[in-house]
Amino acid sequence: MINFLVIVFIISLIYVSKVEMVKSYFGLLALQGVLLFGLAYYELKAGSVIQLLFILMETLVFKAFFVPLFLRRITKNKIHRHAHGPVKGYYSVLIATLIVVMSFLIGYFLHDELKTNADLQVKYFTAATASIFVGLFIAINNRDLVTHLISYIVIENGIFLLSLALGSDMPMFVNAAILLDIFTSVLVMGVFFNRVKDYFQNLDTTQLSQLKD
Amino acid sequence: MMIILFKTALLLSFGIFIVPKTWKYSLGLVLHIMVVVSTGTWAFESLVNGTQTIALGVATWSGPIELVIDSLSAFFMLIINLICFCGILYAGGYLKPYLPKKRSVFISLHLFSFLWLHGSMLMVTAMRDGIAFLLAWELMSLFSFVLVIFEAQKESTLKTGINYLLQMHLGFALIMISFLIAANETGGLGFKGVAMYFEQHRNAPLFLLFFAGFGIKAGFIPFHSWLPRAHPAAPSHVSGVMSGVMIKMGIYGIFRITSLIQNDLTTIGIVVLTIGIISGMMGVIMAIMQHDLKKLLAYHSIENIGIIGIGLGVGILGRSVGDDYLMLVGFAGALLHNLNHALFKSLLFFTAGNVFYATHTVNMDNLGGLIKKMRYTSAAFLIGALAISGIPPFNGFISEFLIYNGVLHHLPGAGFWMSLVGVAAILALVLIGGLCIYCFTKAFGMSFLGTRRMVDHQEAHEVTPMMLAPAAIIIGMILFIGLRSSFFGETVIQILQQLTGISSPAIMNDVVQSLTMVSNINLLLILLVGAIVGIRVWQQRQVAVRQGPTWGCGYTAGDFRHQYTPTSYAESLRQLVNPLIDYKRHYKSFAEKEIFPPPRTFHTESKDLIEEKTVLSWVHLIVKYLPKAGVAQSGLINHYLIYPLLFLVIIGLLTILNIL
Amino acid sequence: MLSLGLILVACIYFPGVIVKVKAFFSGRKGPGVLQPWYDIARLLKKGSVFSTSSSFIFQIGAPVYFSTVIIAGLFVPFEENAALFSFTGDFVLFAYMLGLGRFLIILSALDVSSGFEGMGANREAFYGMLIEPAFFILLGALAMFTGYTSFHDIFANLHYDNYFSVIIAVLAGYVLGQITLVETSRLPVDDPLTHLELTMVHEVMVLDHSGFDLGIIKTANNIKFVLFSTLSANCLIPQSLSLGIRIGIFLVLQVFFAAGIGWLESFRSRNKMAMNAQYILSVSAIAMILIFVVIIIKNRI
Amino acid sequence: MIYLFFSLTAILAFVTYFARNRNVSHVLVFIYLLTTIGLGFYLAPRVGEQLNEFFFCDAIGMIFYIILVIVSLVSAIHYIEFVKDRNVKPAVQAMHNAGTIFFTGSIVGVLLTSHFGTLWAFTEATTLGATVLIYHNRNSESLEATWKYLFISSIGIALAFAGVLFLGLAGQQVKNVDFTFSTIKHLSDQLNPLWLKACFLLVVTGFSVKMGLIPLFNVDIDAKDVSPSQVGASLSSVLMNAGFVAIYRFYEAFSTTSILPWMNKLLMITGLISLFFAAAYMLKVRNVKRLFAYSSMEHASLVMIAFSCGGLGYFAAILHLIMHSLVKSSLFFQVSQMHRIFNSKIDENIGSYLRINPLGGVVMLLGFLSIIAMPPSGMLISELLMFQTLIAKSYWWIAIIVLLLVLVVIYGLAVRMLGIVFLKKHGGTINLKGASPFESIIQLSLILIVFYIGLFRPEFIVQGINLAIKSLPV
Repeated sequence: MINFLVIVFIISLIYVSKVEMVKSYFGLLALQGVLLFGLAYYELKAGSVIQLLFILMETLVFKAFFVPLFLRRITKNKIHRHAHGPVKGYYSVLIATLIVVMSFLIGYFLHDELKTNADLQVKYFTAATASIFVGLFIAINNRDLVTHLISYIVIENGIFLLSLALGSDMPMFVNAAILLDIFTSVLVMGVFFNRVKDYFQNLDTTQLSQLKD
Repeated sequence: MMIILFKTALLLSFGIFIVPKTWKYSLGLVLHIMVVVSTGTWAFESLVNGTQTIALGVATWSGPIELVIDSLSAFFMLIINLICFCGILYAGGYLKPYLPKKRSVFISLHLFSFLWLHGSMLMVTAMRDGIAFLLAWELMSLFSFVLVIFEAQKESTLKTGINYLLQMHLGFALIMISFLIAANETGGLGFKGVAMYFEQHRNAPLFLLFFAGFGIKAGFIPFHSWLPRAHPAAPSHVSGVMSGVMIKMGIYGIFRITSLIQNDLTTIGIVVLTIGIISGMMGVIMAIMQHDLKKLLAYHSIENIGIIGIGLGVGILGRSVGDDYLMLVGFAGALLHNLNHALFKSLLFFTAGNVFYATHTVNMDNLGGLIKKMRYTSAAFLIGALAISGIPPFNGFISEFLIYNGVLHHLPGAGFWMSLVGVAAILALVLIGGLCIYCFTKAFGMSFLGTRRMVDHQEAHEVTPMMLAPAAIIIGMILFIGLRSSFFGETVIQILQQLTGISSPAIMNDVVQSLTMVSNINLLLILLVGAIVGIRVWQQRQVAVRQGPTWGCGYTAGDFRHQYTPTSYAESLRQLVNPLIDYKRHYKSFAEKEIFPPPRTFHTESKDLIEEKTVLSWVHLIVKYLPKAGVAQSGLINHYLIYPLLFLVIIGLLTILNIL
Repeated sequence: MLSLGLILVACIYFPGVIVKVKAFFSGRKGPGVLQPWYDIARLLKKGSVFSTSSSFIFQIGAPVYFSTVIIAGLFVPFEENAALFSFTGDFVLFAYMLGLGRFLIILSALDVSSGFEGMGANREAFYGMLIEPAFFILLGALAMFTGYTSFHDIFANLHYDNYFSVIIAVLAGYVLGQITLVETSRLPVDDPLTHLELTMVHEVMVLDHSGFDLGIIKTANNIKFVLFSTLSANCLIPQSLSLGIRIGIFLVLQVFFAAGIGWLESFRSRNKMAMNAQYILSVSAIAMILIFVVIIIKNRI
Repeated sequence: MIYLFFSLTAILAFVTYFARNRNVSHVLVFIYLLTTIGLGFYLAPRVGEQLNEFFFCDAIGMIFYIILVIVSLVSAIHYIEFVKDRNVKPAVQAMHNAGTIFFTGSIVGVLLTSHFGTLWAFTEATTLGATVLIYHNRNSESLEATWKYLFISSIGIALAFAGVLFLGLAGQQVKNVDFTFSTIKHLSDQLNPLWLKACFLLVVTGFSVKMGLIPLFNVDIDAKDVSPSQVGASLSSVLMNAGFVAIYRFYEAFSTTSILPWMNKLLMITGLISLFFAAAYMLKVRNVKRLFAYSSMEHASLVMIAFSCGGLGYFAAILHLIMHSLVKSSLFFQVSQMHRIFNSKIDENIGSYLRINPLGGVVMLLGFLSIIAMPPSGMLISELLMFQTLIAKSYWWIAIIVLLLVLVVIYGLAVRMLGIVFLKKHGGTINLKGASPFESIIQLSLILIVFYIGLFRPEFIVQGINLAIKSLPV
C-alpha cells in the first residue's frame, strides 16, 4: 500500500513538472495532500491521537483542501497558462525523471551506507528528495508567481515526507510552528500575490526585476 | 610635567572644532608649540642621558602605551618637530586666502589633522609594541590623507587622495603581516618579537616584507607612484611636511629593522643598494622631465630616498663584510641625509608654495622672471636647490660626502665583488649629483630667471614675512650644518654607535677631522666669494656700467619666446634616456601646400613607465574585470534559486567524494 | 704650498703657449706668450654692460665661479708635497666645488633670457653631468691602487714598482687629459674660437658677460686648465727622481700639454654635437678599464 | 518570565496593529522596547543558566541581546522622524510598528532559545516580521523586494528545516529525541557524521539569507535597499547577528565531533565566495544603500572567514560582528537623513555633504573610517586578529586573497562615500530642513563606542566574548 502511495506521489511529481494549464495544478496539490495523509497515517498509526489529529489537520485539511482552494481563489480565472522558462514541455518531464532517478540513487547510496539505520525509510526519503528538487526545478524553470507558489508547496510536501522518512518527531511546539509557517507563508504570499497582480497586471516575474546591479 | 603638556595638547586639539574660525589657527599653533616643547625636551634628554621610557597612562589592546625614546627616535623626533613647526608657521600665511572661502569645518579638520599628523609621527618613532605602533602608523597615514584632500571638492584631488589612501593601506597591511609573522613564531607582537624572530630564522624574507611595507611610505621605486600624485595635489605646507618628514617614517622603520637583522646581510644589502640606486637615478631622471614644479620636487624626494637607500645598502654590506668604517659612515650618511633632506625639501616646497601663492600656477612653462618680483623667495629657493644638489657650502654635501667617504675608504681593502659594488655606488652618487645640477639649474632658471614665459603675472609680488619666516629658520639650519658639519657627524655616529653597539674612536676621529676640514673650507669659500664680490663692487664704482639689451646675435626683435623652455632644456638628456620614459610630443606638422598655416600648439608629456608597468597595469586589470564578475544580482528570482541548488549539489558532491 | 707655486708659474705661460703653437701651425707669428694675461688685465679694467633682464644672480655668478676654482686649486698637491688642504676624500669636495661654479655660471647664463645662452647652459650642465663619473672612477681606481683616499696620499704613494703600473700611469694621464679637455671645453668637445653660436658650449654662456666678470671667468678657466694638467702630471712624473728634476719635468710637461692642445686644435675638427655625449661617455668607459686593471694588479680576482 | 515576555510581545503586536493613532503606536513600541530592556535586566544576572526547557541565556546570546536593544531603540527613535517627514499613513505605521515588535520578539527568541526546533521556528518568524518591515514603502520596488525576500527565505527556511530533520534522524540513532543544544553537544560525537554534515550544510544554506552570505544573499541586498533606512539598519545588524547565532548554535553543538574541519572548510568557502562577490559589486553599485548592503555582506564574509579559522578567530569574528552592527546601523540611519536632504540615494545626486550638513558629514566620514577598519576604529583590531589567525594557520593564499579583495572593497567605498562627503555635484533640489543634529549625534555616539572599543579594550566585552567562545575548541 505504502509503495503504491509513494509511486503515485512520484508520478504526480513528474506530472507537476510539465503542467501547462494553471488550474490543473490545484488538483495535483490536492492529490499530493491526500497521498501524504495516507502515508502519514500508515506511519503514525501507533502514535498518539493528538499527533494523528495534527497530521490530519496538516495534510487533509490544509494541504489537500485549503491551499488549492485558496490558490484557485486568488488566481480566479485570471491566468490560464503560465509562462515557461527555458526548458519546455516534455523536456521538463525528462529532467523531472532524471531528478527522480538521482534521488533513487541517493537513497540507495545512503541505504547501504547505513545498514545500521532502522529509521531511514528509503522510499520516503527518495520521494522526499525528488519532491524537493523537483520543486526547486519548477521554481527555477518557470517565471510566473503561481508556479513559484506551487513549487514552494511541493517543496514543503517534500519536507513533510522527509520528516516521515527520518521519523524524527519534533515536539508539538515545533510541529505547530511548521503548520503555522506553511499557513502564514502561503497566506502572506497569497496576499502579496494579489498586490503584485494589481501592480504589474500580469504575473510574469521578469516584471519583477527592477532591483539588480 | 612634559607628559601633562603633551596630553593636554592632544586633548585640546578637539577644541579646534569648537573655537570660532578666526581663532582656529592660533589655537593650532599654540598646541603645536606645546607638542614641540614637550617632545623636544624628551628627545634632548634621551640624546644626552640615553634611552628613556615614558608611560602615556592609557592602555590599548596590547596593554599600557609607553613611549620608548632611544637616540634614533630622538633624532627623528627632533626632525619632525622642527619641520612640523615650520610647516604650521607657513600654513598661517598660506591658508589665509582659504579662510573666507571654506566652511569652518574644513579648516578645523585641516588644522586638527595637521596637529595629529605631527603627534602620530612622533608616536610612530616612540612606539615599540606592535599594536600601538600599527595604530600610530595608520593614524599617520589617515591624517596625512585628510591633509592631502584639502581641496577635495575637486575630483582630481579626491582621486589622488584615494589612490594615496589605498597605497598607504597596502603598506600598512604589509607591515602588519610582517609583525604578525614574527609574532606567530615568537609570540611577541612588536619589535621585540621581530628581534627574536631575526635571531632564530632566516632574515631576508621578513626583512624584504618589512622593506616593502615601509618602502611604500618612503617612496622607494617601485613603490613610489603615490608621491608624484599626492604632493602636487596637497597644499604646500602639507607637501613640505609630508615630503620632508612623513616619508622619513618609512626610513625610520627600515632603520629600526636594519638594526635588528642578524644574518642574510649580503643579500639584504645588495637588494637595498640596488633599489636605492634605481630610485635615485630614476627619480632624478623623471624629475628632469617634469613641467610641474611641485611634481619635480616630488620626484626629487624619490631621488633623495634613493641616496638614503644607497647609504643604508653600503652600510649593511659593510656590516656583512665586517668593515666597521663602511658600516658606521654609510649609516651615518644615510641618517644625516634624513635631516638634510627634511630641511631643504621642505624649504623648496614652501618656496614653491610661495610661487603658487603669488602666481596661482606651478607650471614652469608659464613661469619665469620671478626673481625680480620675489627676491627673497627666489634666493631661498636657490639655496634649497644648491643644497639638494649636494653642493658645498650647504648641508646636502655633508651627508653625500660621508657616504662617499665610507665607500672610498673601503675600496682599497675591498674584495672583487665589494669593489664592483663600491664603484657602482660611487658611480650612482656621482651621476645623481650631476643630474641634480642639471635638474635644478632647470627648475630655478626656468621658474625664476629670464623673463616671463607665457602668462603675464604682473600681479605677482613677494609674500608676507610670515611665510618667509620658516624659510629663514630652515636656511639657518642648512648653513649651520654646512659650517659646523663635524658636530652633526659626531652626533649621528654616536647615535649609530648606540644603535649598533659598535663604537670605535678611530673612525669617529677620522670623520670628525675631515668634516672639520670641509666646514672650514666652506667658510673660506664664503669669505672668498665675499671678498671677490667686494672687489668687484669697488671696480664697478671706478668704471662706467650701463644696461643694455641681451646680446641677440644681431637679431634685435627677440622677445621672451626665444628663451629656453623646460622642455628644450631637458631635451638633450631626454634623447639619452628615451627608452626609460614614455615620451610623447603633441604637434601637428605642416602640410604639403600649407601656405597660411594657422597658429599651432606644441606640448610634450612623459609617462612614468615603471609606475605603468608595476602598479597601474594591475590596478586597471582589477578595476576593469572584477565588476564583470558581478553577475549574481540578475534581478530574476529564478536565478536566485539556482545558487542554493548549485551550492548544495557541489558541496554535497565534494563531501561525498571526500575532497572537502 | 709648492704645488700652489708651481700651478701659478704654469698658469703664467700655459694659455700663451697654446696660442703660440696654434699660430705657428697656421703659419703666423702670433702674439707674445703673456698676451692672454694682458687681455685679461685689460678686461679687468674695463666697464661692463648688463642685460636688462639680468638679476643679482648674474652679478654674483662670475665671482662665485672664480672663487670655486681658486679654492679647488688649494686641493691640488704636487706628489708628496702636500697641498694647502688635504684630508680623506678631499677630491670629492674638489669635484663638487667645481660643480658649484658650474651651477652658478649656468644660472647666470639663463639669467639673461637668451636662446643662445640657454643652449650653452644646457650643454654645460649635460656634459658636466656626463664627465664627472670619469673623474670619480679614475680616483676610485687610484685609491684602490694606492690604498689612500686623498689627493696627497694617493699621489704620494703612486709608486710604479712594476711595469703593470705604467699602464695605470698612462691610462690615468690619458683620462685626466680628456677630462681636462671637456671641463675646460676645448676641442674636440667645444671649440672656443668658433664663431657659430649654435655650436658653442662654454663661450656662448658668457656672451653677455663683459669687463670684470669676463676677466675673472677667463682667469678661472686658465687656472682650471692648469689644475687638471697638474693632476695628470702628478700621475706621470716618476717619484724616484729628486725634487728639483721633477719640478723641471713638471714645468716642461706643462709646456708639452699646452703645445699638445695647440696641436690638437690646429689639426683636429670639432665633434658633431650629437657625437659629444658618446665621446664623453667613452672617457668614463676607459676609466672603468682602469678599475679592472687595478683589480688585476692587486690580484683581487 | 520568558513566556510572559513572548505573550506580551504577541499582545502588544496585536494591539499595535489596531492602534491607528500615531503617537499611541509610537508609545506602544517604546513600551515594548522598555520591556525588552527589563528582560535584559532580568537576564543579566542569569548568564549561563537554563531558564526553562526551551530557553536559556548564555554569553553570546546576551551580547547580541544588548546590541539588539540598542539598535532597536535607535531605529525606533529614527522612525518617529521618518513618519513625520514622509507623513506615513497611520495604517501603514501601525502595521510597521506591529511588525517591529514581532520582529524584535522573534529575534529575542532566536538569541535565547536552547532548542534546535524552536531556534528554527523563531528564525522563520523573523522572516515574516522582516517581510512586514520591508514592505513599508508600498511601492513597486518594495513590493518586488518583499516578494523575493519572502519567497527565497521561505525556501531557505524549508531547507534549514530539512537540516533540522537530519539532526533529528542522527539523534534517533542513539535513541535520543531531545533537541536541546546541551544534549546534542553532549553526545554529538556518537552521532553519525554524515547526517551532521547534511544538517550543517542545509542549515548554512538556509540561514545564509539571514546573514547575507552566498548562496542566498541577493534578496537580502534588495531588502536593505528598498526598505526604510532604519529597517535596513536592523536587517544588516540585528538580523545578521541572529543569523550568525543560528549558525553558531549548530557549529558549537557539532564542534566536538570529527566534522569540525569540514565545517570550517565549508564556512571558509562561503566566506571567500561572498567576499569575492561583495568586492565585485562594490565597484559596480551607484546606490548608497546597496553599497552599504554589499559592505555588510563583505563584513559578514570576513566574520565567517575569521570564524572558520578557529582559535583567536572566534574572538575576532564576534568582536567584528559587535562593532559592525553599531557602525553599519549608524551609517544606515545617516542615509535616511541624507535621503531627506537630497531626496535621492544615488551618489550622482549627493555631493559636498560635509559642507551642506557638517555634522552628518562627520558621521559619514567617521563611519567610513570605521567600516574600512582604519584606526581608531576597533574593526582594525578584529581584522588584525583575523589575519593573525590566518597566518597562525599559515593560510597564506587565503590571507593574500582576502587582503586584495578588502583593498578593492575599500577602493569602492572610498570612491562613493568620500565623493558624497566632499565632491561638488549638481544634483537635484536640496532640502536643508532634513538635517537633524539630534539624530546625527546619536549616530555619532554609536560610532564613538566603536572607537572606544578599538582604542581602550573594554574589559567586559573581552570577558563576554571569551565567555561566549570558551565552549568552542581552541
